[in-house]
Amino acid sequence: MSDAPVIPPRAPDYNPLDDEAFREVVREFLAENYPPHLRFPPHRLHWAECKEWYFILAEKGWIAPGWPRQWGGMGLSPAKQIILIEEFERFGAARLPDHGIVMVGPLLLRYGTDAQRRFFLPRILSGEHIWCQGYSEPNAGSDLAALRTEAVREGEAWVITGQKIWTTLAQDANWMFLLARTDKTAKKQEGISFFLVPMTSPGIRVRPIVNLELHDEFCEVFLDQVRVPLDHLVGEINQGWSMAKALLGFERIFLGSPRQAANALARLKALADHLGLADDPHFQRRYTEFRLDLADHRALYAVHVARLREGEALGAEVSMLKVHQSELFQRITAYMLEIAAEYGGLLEPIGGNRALHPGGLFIQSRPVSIYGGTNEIQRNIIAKNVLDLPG
Amino acid sequence: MSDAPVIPPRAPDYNPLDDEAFREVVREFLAENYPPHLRFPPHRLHWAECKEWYFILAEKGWIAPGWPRQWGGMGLSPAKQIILIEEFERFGAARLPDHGIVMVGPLLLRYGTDAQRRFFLPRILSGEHIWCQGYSEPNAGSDLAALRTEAVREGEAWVITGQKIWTTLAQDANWMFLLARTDKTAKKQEGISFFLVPMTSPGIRVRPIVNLELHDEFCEVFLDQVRVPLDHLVGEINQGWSMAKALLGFERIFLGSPRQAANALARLKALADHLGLADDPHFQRRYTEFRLDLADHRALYAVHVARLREGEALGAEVSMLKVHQSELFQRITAYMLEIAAEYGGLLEPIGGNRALHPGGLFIQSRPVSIYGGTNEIQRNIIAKNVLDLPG
Amino acid sequence: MDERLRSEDETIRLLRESAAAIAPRGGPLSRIRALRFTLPGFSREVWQEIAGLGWLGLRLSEAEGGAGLGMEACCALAEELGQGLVPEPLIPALISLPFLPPALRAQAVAGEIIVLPAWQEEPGALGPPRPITHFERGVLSGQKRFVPMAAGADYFLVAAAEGLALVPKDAEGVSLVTAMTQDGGHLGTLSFEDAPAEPVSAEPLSAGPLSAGPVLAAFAAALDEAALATAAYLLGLADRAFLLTLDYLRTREQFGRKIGTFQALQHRAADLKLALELTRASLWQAARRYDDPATPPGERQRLVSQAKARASRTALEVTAAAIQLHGGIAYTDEYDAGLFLRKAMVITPQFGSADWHARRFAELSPPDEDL
Amino acid sequence: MDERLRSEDETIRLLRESAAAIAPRGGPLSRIRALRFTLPGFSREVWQEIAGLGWLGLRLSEAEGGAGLGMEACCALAEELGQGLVPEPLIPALISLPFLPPALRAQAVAGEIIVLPAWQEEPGALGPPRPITHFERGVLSGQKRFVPMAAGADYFLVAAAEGLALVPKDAEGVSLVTAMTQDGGHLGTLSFEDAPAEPVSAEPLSAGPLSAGPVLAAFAAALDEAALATAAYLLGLADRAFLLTLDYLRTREQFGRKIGTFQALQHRAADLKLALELTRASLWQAARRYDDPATPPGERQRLVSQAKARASRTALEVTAAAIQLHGGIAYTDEYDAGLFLRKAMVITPQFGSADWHARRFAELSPPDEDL
Repeated sequence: MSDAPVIPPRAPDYNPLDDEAFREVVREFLAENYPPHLRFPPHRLHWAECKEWYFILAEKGWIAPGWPRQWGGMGLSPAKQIILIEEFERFGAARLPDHGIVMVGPLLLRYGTDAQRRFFLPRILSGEHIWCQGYSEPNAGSDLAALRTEAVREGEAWVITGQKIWTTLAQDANWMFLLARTDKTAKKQEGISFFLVPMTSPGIRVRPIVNLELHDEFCEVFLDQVRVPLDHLVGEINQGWSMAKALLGFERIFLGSPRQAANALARLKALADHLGLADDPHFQRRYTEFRLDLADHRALYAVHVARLREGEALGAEVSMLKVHQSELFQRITAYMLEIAAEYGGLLEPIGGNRALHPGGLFIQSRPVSIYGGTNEIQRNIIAKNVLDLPG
Repeated sequence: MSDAPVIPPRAPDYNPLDDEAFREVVREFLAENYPPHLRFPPHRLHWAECKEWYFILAEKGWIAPGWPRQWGGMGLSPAKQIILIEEFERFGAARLPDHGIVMVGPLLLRYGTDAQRRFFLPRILSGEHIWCQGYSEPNAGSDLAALRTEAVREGEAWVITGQKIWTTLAQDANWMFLLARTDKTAKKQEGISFFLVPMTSPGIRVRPIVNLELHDEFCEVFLDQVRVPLDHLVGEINQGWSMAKALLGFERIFLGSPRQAANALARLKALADHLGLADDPHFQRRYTEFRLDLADHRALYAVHVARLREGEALGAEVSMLKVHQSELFQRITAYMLEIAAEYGGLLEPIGGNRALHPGGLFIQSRPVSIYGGTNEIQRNIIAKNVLDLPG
Repeated sequence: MDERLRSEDETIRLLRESAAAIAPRGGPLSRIRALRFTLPGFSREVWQEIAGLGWLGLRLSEAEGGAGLGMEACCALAEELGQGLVPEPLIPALISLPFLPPALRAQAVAGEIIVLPAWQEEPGALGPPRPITHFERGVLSGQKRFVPMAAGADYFLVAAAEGLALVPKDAEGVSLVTAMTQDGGHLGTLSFEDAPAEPVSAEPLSAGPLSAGPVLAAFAAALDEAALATAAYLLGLADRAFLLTLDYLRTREQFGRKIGTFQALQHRAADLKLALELTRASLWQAARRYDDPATPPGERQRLVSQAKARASRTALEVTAAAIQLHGGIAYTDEYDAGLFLRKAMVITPQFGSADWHARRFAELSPPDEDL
Repeated sequence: MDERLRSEDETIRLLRESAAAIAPRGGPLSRIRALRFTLPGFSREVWQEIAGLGWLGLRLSEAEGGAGLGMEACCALAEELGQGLVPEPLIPALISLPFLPPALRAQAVAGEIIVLPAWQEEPGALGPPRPITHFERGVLSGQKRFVPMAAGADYFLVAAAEGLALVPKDAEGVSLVTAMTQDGGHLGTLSFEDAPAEPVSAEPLSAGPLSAGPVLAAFAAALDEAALATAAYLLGLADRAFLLTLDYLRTREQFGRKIGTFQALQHRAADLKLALELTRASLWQAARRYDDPATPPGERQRLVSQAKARASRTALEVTAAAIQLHGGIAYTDEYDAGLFLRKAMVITPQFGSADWHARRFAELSPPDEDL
């Protein structure tokens, strides 16, 4: 691939800036451009709610921080990307429907044809194509080897039938990338291929699932004889699993970011202030223990971020960050519920103050030990891949 | 077996007494007869240290509470036996080398020949024979199916070769009952038989093991071509495993007795008093939590004791009592260590006061989650036999 | 629960059986779902059935038109209601009944009117001993909070500093604001501005601690009974959430095996079972000894606090673990596991939080542990 | 530990390598066993070796005859000593050195004499700020407690209310009582009855808090450095207890399988690994920032407390779990796992218990968590 831009970058190259200067650029940009009513949203936002922010980023050329500049991205180094994400999180910027940016872009850049890249990448950048991800299935939650969705070749088309679940915001997407079995005789992770499927295809049905936060963030997607042309397969046939694994990028570290726990701890303090408990010796003790846990988590997180900055790849140790952060988050919210008493059962924040919502935060903290691989699976990974215990 | 006494009982039949009256009889007897210097011994006592107490009980006819009266026992109902044991524990009476009483007696009464009973039982009652138990082996800790000690028939003798471990006070015993493999082709628990072996036999070597309490409570016993006559096999050949299992009596409930945890909690309070912490709000909180745990443990223990009194058999639920009591005991001693600071590292009690010995108690509490089947194994049992989860 | 049933008497067995009319063991939860996030959040028809089954008179003496049953019976019933997540406010309603004038009581026992107690001012506390709501010269002023299912009441029995007063919901000077709860029910905040109310007994109600005087002492005991019944309700709901989880562990497959074969999940399940059995033992010990007339009042309170502290913790622990052990599916609102967690979040703090009861348990316990 | 080594500089790498002379990685513990329950419980020959390796001058400036290394180096060394359970009292000895008169210091750095600090009066506290031991008119009176390996010292550096004083062990009026510790070492209680002693510097030592005045401030900092080095020692010992356990899990068979295949044990091991990695991150963060001259003193103390609180807890957690994961064998004194647990029991509270450091961490932290 030559360096001549196929899609000209809209943003300057920030890599030469020093880290603090870049941080400042990001902060200023957010302060000046981020829609104030979207800060710290209590739920994942629908496309209709957040598209204005998507278009602002697209216009600025900041929508694809990790893509190469010749494909319209910012071409940021991992170190700079981490700074960008940290500042977005700290500011409370909403997470966008970013599967096109984070998954499809890198997939096509690495494994796609030039035609696929030229067709899809500009449409992701512009927000014309909004993507959702079809990996999980009802009987293959953490166990992708049990994937049952099938793609059968019929002449010049692949015909896909199956069912996907936990598809984030599928109701807002117009494209889906999915894994489907193309060789039923192959074992386990082999015989799986990668497809790009328009959500408007006949045979696709989307059913939103209301979650425990009473929000329709996830969907089931039913595929009944959905036909896609041959060029909607990405990369080699039967290589879908290895491609999917290779796409697990450094972003995984954010599953272990201290942000959720830090946020919860600040809210615990606010709750204790509200309840008049802040000087209670027992509260102080528990609060101190949580602070120590968070401070040490930050130190461990910093070790891994420093390695990433030095260009090292993330290993299985990242599972430790995820386990600790999710369980710390849950321990904090469980303690909030304990001190909140009747307030903990309320559906809405106390007195309408969004920072005082122990019950809501408790519920929000439940799935963090499930998604992205349950903590049981993370511990299996640590035992086998970090500790080298027998399988 | 007729009811005519083979060995006349020395003690009256206490079963007609009501429970409280019997409790009073036991208390009085202990107060008047128990050697004061043996109360609440810090370690399991050697035969030389505790035999005077054995002989007092033997003289009184109280040495075998569970044996039938016609064989010189007290013939106590399980309900009365529980009272007896509770009062002995409360008083701080030392545990005797009681394997002859608790294991060999019931074994022979149930599976032995009349000749075996007539030979061995009087000698157990008198303290002439002191027994130790040969179940565990170095590679069959919690997994008796992996038993390797072998008994081979050679003419009129069984020849036994192998190694036993965790044999309590083998150095004090003159007889050992053991399990040995008599059919190597049989699977797992089959092909194991029960033998009675004089410790004076040629080929037996005993090696005491110093434990973490720096006490030689356990031994390894090496058996090299040890010959015993054919009539030293008990019951049917190859039925040793089922006999051993059948001998697991109601005494198992005492693994879940609240006594250790209650004792530790009283010592925690004494330690806090000594350290001037008793009014510290954080101490009070932790102390209250332990008291709640102990109070609920007592309630659960009482449910099981009540079932035993009503003549029900103990099921796998008894594992729950063991898990909870042992971990509560350990949590209490860990907290003692936390508040004791430097005192927790001392080898001897603080100021020579045996009630103030956080480090010693911490060490003592370590093996309670290991012996009698590790807590991991207890949880397996609960999962499979109580909860009926798949294997 | 079978072991438990064996030792219960026939009356309690029949009572448990009768509960199946409203909350059949393991039955569908569609009625519960349909009532969520509505007002008043429960059904007056079901309330009539409850009355018809005689449950409202459960604790009243036969002279008062009741069945004169003890706390063992009351807890058995509450446990059944808990496993069915029944939203009808039976536990609070039982508090009020002994304090009503006979005519009103008859109506209430017949299910024609609903009288709920409004006693609480602080979160988590089974008090306060000195309410700041006042009842003077026949009018109420002040505020009562956290009244469960308040929108469904016809009258409130209000615990004021000067004693108990009865006030119709629609009386002048009474206003009710409701806040939805995570389980789909609600809590009410009642404000009184010179609201005309009736004293509930001829006994002169002097200012002072809530537990002074026989009427107020009886009211304090009624709160304790509600706390104990709430512990039973929590045990029932936690038990069922656990059974749901066990079923899932026995049937769900991942990685080519039933997930119930994974040792880490087995051990987690074993720990939850232990928590449930401790709760059960604690609860029935409290109920039995509560019913024993020889048990002194302080000891009753201590046992109630012991059981309620345990049940509150177990209910949250078990229902939260149920979500984790299920994985993703339990994070959908359409799967039932979430109903149990959300109910536990709401019921757990009611009639004294775990912390409050732990503190009272400590205060009522002898200073040293018996060695 | 490999990842860690990569980012360490050459000096530290060499220092770690030199530690193998005394405490080879994973080497036999027979020397350690032989010294247990003896007095003074360590070897003067090894002390000479330690001196020969230059470790006693590690933290002294080059002007003072030292190597001028920072806390990163000191912690790396302490970690190596911890994995080898080395009983020689290097960490306390390092505290004293900067305060000795030049001639005595030279002897001490050469390993000819051993000077241990006697600063403690209360268990668990890295204080007290106002000792009740007094140094007036050239004589010491009072008592100092918990002096590790005191029987092996030639001199004590005593922290009195009026300042620091130096006293020979065999001086008139000095008496030492030792108590054996679980690891086979001992703690000393020093009593002073008008014992003649030397002031340690020309700086006038006014009565007042220990941290007043430059000498006493330096002494307080030295205690903090000892606390941090102790955290490193604890990390080293916990790490090795964990490696011992992993080896056992990988090789021991039960029920026809390697026990390391049991998921419950795997998950327990994963949790211990996490605790160790949190400790490591916390420790090295503190050491690096301690060495950064831009770090304010309060922040240094906060980081030391954070690391020491974590290391103390992790060391006990990991060594106790090592016993459980091994099962019966680890309950024998002849198996090494117990050595690590017993050492952790003794070292964990030294230079401030986990509780004490957690409290100081809280006091030195900004009031609110940053959102």
